[in-house]
Amino acid sequence: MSEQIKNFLYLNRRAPYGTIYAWESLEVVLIGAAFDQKVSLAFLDDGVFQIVKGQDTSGVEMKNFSPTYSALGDYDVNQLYVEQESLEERGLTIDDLMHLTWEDEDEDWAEKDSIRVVSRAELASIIEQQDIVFSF
Amino acid sequence: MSEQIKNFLYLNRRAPYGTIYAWESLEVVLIGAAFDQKVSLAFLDDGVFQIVKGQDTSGVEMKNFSPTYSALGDYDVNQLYVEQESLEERGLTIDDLMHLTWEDEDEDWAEKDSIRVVSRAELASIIEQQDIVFSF
Amino acid sequence: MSELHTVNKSPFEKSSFNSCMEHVLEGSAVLLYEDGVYAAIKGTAAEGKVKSAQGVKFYALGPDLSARGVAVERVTDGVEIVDYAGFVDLAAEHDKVVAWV
Amino acid sequence: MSELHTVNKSPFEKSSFNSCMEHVLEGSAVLLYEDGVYAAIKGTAAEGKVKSAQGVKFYALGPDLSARGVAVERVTDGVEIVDYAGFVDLAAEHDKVVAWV
Amino acid sequence: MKFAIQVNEGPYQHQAADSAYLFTRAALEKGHEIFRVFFYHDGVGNGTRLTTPPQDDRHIVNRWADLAEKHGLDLVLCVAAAQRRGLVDDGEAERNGKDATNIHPKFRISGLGQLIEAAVQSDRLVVFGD
Amino acid sequence: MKFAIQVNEGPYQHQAADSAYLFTRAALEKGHEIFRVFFYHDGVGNGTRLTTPPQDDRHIVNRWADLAEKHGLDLVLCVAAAQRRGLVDDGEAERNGKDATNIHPKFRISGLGQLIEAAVQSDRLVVFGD
Repeated sequence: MSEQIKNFLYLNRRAPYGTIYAWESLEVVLIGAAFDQKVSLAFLDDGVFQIVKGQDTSGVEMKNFSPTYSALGDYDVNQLYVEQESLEERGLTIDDLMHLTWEDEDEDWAEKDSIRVVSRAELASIIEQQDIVFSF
Repeated sequence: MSEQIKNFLYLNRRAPYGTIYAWESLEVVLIGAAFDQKVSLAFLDDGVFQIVKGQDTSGVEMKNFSPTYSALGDYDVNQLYVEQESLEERGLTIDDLMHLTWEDEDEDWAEKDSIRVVSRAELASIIEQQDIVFSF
Repeated sequence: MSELHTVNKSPFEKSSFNSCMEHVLEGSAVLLYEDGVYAAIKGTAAEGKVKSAQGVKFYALGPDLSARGVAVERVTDGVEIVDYAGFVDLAAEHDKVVAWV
Repeated sequence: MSELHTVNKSPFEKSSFNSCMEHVLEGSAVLLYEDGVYAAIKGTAAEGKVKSAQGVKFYALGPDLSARGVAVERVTDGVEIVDYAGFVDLAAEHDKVVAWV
Repeated sequence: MKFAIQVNEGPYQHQAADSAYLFTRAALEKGHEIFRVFFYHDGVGNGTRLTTPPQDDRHIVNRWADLAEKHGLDLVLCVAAAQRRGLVDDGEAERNGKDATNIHPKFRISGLGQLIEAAVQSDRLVVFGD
Repeated sequence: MKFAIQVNEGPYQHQAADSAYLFTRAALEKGHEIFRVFFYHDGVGNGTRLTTPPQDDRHIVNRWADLAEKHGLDLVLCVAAAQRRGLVDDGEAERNGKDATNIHPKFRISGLGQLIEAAVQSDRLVVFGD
């Protein structure tokens, strides 16, 4: 089993800043990108708040780690699933999220969207297809 | 203000064992009993699970601290408010709770119930009457 | 006595906001901070609870709203935005603080 | 692939049980442990969700039920009680474990 | 006005430690008195001198210590919580046969009575937790 | 079967540390292999040798250490999490200029890659958290 490429899913269900989980999940994703596994990220429940644009942490004197999400494309992490129902319950739309992209080497470095909004039912299927699910 | 007797309320809203808060709240109550303040405890939300009878922690290898609630009466801690709605939502009645009592010195050590089941509205008023509310 | 209730958890993740709302009395105030500020967003189930609370003043901590990218125009009408100094003032002005941690 | 979902938080306190139930597929299993065992009590809102989940097997960790004074007869019908060895077996028998922490 | 502050969570994991600090600092800036900051449960982790956060992150322990230095704050770790989590001063090390200490010199370890006393002696108790 | 275990919370505050231990022990008793136990976030608190819990309570750190002694378990604390929370071994003490260490000798400090590797190399990852 150790030689095969596995499907890794990072299940992000928490808001940023209130707890450190969101940030540390991102740290694992970045480290994990070096391991040549097939990686995707799911944002559901309060996890959708992690990638809301316009975060400014100067007033709480914490580090704003949200710009790091923009770097994920450079690490070939470009499968970000965001749950539609979770957005709606929180009064959000995709326009409230950061515009995260990656450049497709196979198509002359065309810029493509990393985020795909999926339904709850689709996300359930995506979870099912994984080999490993990280929860924080 | 330092000389007056204050009304202390311990707001217990968490289940036991999953986290240490319930146990440590009890520790503060016991220590606080030496301070001659007017003390009461409120059990609401998952806090009502703290005083459910028949707790047996041998399988989880944790200390069963529930017998300590029975000692509260000896420390003159005998105002335990349990929220009716919280019990109902959890499928519980007062019969599922430990029978906690105290002996009234003024009435020839008559045994009296420490627990009083109150409505949510009553509990809101009880909270309002306090000087200090401890939350864990 | 007048009470300042504080809520620091997301209403979508934990029940503490709802529990607070069920115990808050007229004449009291509720301060939303940390992940609790998500209860101050328009267009959510929490908005309804905030709007229907009779005679209760609502505050949200500005630095926590900003950290989470919640713009002022998304904050439910009637919720006043304060900073930490304002949080201190609220704690001082009310007779006690009740934390719904 | 077959999944073992684990829930360790009270359904009354946190949204993780509900979120798990909204993502569990037929043929999967759900293990309730720690404060998650409160989702296995009869006569609660959680009971309805457990009973209406089609083709999903439910388990509850016995040592956690006992610690919390939840007698076997209060456990929702169809929920199987396991010990830690049973938890290990479930993790081994399913293709992966999804923790709704 | 006199405030007592209770901190239930450790540094970095939960924002509680940050909020407690920023509230305390703001109260001092407004001229209020902080009778005591009591660190309970995982909150005792705020008082170790062994932390090394990333350079671009805040140093939560030193921040408390600097505030204590400036305003003479009384920073108290609950002894029972400290014992369970391995926060040790000289006295604890000797009593429990430990070969090292890790408490920051601006903090002290004491009993739960210090929390009750703070609540009795202060005008307001403000609790920060998870 | 090969298991990787991830522990996100410290000892005593949350049951996660207990559940992870009891799961790990049960897996070993059933003849499974534990590839690694990775302590992340506050979970690093499981690895301090300075704890002194009450005599009638379980000793969570020693319990892990005894299991490691018996089964050769690999108990790893995440280095970044350890630095933020003041968990220090000899190397960290030297690198960061600390005058004491507090890690238990049955634990070691290493990077996040150890978690990824454990997930890749094991048949199952089981996460215990808050």
